[in-house]
Amino acid sequence: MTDLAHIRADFPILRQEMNGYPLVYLDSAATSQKPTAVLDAITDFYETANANVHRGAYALSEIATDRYEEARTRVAGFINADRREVAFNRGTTSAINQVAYGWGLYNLKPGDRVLLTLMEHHANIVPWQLVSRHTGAELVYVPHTESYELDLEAYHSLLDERVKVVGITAMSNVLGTINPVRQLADAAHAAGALVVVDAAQAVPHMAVDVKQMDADFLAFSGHKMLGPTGIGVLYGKRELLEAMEPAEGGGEMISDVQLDSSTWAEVPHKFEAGTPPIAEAVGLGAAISYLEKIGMDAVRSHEVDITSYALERLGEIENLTIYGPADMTNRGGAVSFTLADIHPHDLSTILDQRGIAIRAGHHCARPLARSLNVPATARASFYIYNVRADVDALIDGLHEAREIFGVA
Amino acid sequence: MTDLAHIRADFPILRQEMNGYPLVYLDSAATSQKPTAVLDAITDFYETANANVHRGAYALSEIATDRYEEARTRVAGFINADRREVAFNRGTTSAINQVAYGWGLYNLKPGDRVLLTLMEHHANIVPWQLVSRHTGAELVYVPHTESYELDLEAYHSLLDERVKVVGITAMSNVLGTINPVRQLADAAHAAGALVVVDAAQAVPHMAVDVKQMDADFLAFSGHKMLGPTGIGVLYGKRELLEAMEPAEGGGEMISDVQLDSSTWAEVPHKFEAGTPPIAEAVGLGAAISYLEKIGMDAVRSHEVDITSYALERLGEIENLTIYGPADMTNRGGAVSFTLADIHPHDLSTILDQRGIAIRAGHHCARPLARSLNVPATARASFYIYNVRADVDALIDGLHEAREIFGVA
Amino acid sequence: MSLNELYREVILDHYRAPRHHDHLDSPDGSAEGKNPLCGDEVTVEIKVAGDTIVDIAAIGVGCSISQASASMMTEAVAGKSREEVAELVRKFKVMMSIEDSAEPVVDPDRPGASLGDLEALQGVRKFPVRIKCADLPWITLTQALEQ
Amino acid sequence: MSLNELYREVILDHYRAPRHHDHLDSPDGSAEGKNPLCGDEVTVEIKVAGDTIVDIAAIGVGCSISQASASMMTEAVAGKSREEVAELVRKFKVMMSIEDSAEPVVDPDRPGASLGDLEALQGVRKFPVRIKCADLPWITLTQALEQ
Ligand SMILES: Cc1ncc(COP(=O)(O)O)c(C=O)c1O
Ligand SMILES: Cc1ncc(COP(=O)(O)O)c(C=O)c1O
Repeated sequence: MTDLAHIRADFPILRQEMNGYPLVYLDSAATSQKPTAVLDAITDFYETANANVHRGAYALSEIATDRYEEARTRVAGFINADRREVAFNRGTTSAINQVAYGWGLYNLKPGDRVLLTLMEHHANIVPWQLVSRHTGAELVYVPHTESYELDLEAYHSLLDERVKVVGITAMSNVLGTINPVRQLADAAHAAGALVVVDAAQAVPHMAVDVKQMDADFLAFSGHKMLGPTGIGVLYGKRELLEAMEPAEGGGEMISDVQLDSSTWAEVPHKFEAGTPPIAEAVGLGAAISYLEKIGMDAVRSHEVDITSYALERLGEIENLTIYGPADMTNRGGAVSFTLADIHPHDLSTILDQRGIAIRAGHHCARPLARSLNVPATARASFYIYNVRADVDALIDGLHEAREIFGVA
Repeated sequence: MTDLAHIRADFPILRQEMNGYPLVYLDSAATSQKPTAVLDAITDFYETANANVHRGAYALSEIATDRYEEARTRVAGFINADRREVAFNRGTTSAINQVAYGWGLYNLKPGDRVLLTLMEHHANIVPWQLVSRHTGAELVYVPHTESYELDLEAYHSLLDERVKVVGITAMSNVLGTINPVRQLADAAHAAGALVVVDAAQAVPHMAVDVKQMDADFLAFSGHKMLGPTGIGVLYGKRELLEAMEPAEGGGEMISDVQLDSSTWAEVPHKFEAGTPPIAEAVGLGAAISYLEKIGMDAVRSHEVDITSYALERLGEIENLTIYGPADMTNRGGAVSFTLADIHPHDLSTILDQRGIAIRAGHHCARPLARSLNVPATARASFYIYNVRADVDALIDGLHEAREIFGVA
Repeated sequence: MSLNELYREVILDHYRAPRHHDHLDSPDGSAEGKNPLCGDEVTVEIKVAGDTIVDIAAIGVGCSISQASASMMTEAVAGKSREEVAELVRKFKVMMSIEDSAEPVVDPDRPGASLGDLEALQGVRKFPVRIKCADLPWITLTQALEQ
Repeated sequence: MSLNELYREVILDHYRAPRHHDHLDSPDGSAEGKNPLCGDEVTVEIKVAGDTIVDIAAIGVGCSISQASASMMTEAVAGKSREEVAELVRKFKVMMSIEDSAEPVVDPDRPGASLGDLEALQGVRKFPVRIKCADLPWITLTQALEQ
């Protein structure tokens, strides 16, 4: 399914050389590259429409507000939400902190539990740790199976009445595992818990429908889905957002400010304190248009194709261990591996000399790294602009690493 | 001092027509326009250097990290701080919330007081209200005098041992008043309180030296100083940042994450949870270079010139009331006013028809609006790209408003 | 978009001398509306007898459009039945292009032709930022009626 | 920038068979260093008699560069005086271009010429992302010495 190959031309950075080789960018799980359409939308906003939003009674401000709100509508449509259920913020991390401080800080108490999976990114762990310090709630983790899937049995047995929040990554940024969010959410709801979905890896790579998932809250980042840095989304069910307190306070999120207390603006504005990331929202809107033009099903099948090919080729290398499901039905395009006793950091340096960018480390998921019992893994991750030739380059580079390290 | 007139060519949006007139943008206190140099820096970053920062062991990630950290160094130099004292975030609002949640939530207790000025923007009020709900601390306000300056006598008498934090705007976004931060900080420190300076209006418009101010924390936004939206700065004295807890948790701000608690990365990274606004930091760096090339003294004297001229011309209009100091020695380029019984919102509409963008409302400072006893004011605010002809256009528009409303 | 279309004489008159501008004694319904972004505020109070709005007051602060709209609304509403008021609200929203209507607009330049004095507000339609000013008292009235 | 300059035989040898890799009994000083971004970790333990580092251990996990640097460091440091170690640390940092030096560099291609085996690490200099890997054990040693 290399029929996406032509879109590489839309990504200026891919024309670049790195260490004398054409750039082979295999780190889209960390951040994606940006098509010209997104960069143009941002520049165009600043050159023709820039003003602060929701504030001015003049035409330019109205134009800016319209563009900003159009982006919200676009985001809402993309995940099948109502536009009032979509609040902009800085990124996934920021969005989850907002839930932790806005909902957790007000509702958790000693004895309560926050149930997380062991494959969570730090973004869905540390905010709950911080809020636990203030509330006395306790964190509990669901392990994964030997085939790198969530241990459903353990999940169900941990899901008792003490659990008030369940935090789930929709797609692991290390293992690639796609979790059965709907099934997990049904059980959580039956147990009386809210479900916070970290969709930082899911939304960029597959069709996500918040209603189908029945997520209570869901967070993702613009920069991982062809959009700019500095923008993220918190989705929340309308009635939950309405009941929830804002985490951050400031301008634009208020209805009235008295000396010792304030009342809040309507959702979603209540969750957008201060000047929002306006041009970034516009850029994210353009990224979504771009993805919608391709179609999320085409995005997913392109990634299934290239990831299958990567799994196959990596599987041919001796002493190479892959951490993640072998089957494409429940995994995305992030492939973590180790090669013999070569440290991932060394692999990364060797590949980098061939212009190939992969990640090495714990990928902001140390609890998972400990459970896998590897201090670090190498990770190649794919997106719409990657082609099979990128996988071939990776494989060649790994063979060179074997030679350098004298690995059989 | 119209020798900045040539720089108008650097701002593409100023070539635009609005309602058939050349755009006269007099709302820079809400957000500034952006020069081409800033837009180019952002696009160039995405086209040649885009990767996540502090994460990759490959060359592209190192290039991205260097550009991001260069921006930090530039910001630090601009306000005379050490680079480890500069944390990036979403904006002034976000930065002050970080102090409220990171310092206030851990250190304030019932009986403690937060002393604010009545001219604070909601950004330096609402976060303290939110944190007071959790800590039981109390908010107290320093009024202003009839000449729109801070009431120093009241300040000193309110500054007792109960006060743990003093929040001061360095320059009011409504009155234009420049507060004597150093003097206020000395008194606050003598009383054992920390000083949080809202420099959202000061840093864009005058030379700010955190050491000279002796600010403990200081916050400002990129978008008001020629930079992009989605980026702001929290400055904090090194030892305070080191002792302070992070407000947000997530990736990149940790040293280690265990299941139930974590340890933090070194300052300033501890305060930068998740993927930071990377391209936005680069854009802010370019904005600072641009401002430094002009020189902050030249920026200030240009604004003194144009604001004096505006005050003079506005003063000629009958029944026009200016809210703010008459003298340029302690005021910036934000000029709030009302004209007879014409509502500011109506003034704004009438001016807008002539392509003139001003703000009407409470300017995110309702406690101040109440103390001024006006539900709304009109505000014209100036920046480096404004010229005297912009003031003339404003005056002509106000005369039309008088005619339409039949004001003598 | 001429400012004269917006600031008609009758609007300025209502702005400066708002009708039904005193609080009612023991109203049957009341609601407060505000537009936090521009600061417009209006309180609507109603007295109902049977199905009829026998008295109404609108007290507020804000721009000429919101205050004139409130004042003109009180005149149009006083003495009308709930049903007539509902129809008035609907027509007003159609005039402001807040709601679509299936009815053919007889004269597109005068969509408020059937609204009497209120027609003076139809110039607001061409100033989209100001539509919410004109609409504020009507939203608030609807809330007061729902009580 | 050839990978052969980075991954010299001696580096891979130290990586695979690290010297002084067992914990000391009751060390006089110890420190833990880690590089949170790539996960390298090293613990340095020292035994001091008078002014001399009589024994040293470096135990850790991480990439070949950090672990080889740690291992080679233990060999270079064992038996040296505090002053000699300080000079070694300084020379190492100069070789890595972490610190500037006023001394003329005799051979710019071999800034580590005076460092014996450690010279093998000078290839790291050309891989800026990896310098902090090589430096980690040395920072940790300095901390252990300060106790
Ligand atoms: C004095 C002052 N403080 C704080 C802010 C808030 O800044 P931001 O909206 O960028 O967070 C503003 C601008 O709106 C301001 O003028
Ligand atoms: C699964 C997952 N969650 C959360 C994040 C954090 O996203 P951000 O850094 O944009 O806040 C990431 C990416 O780093 C991720 O992969």
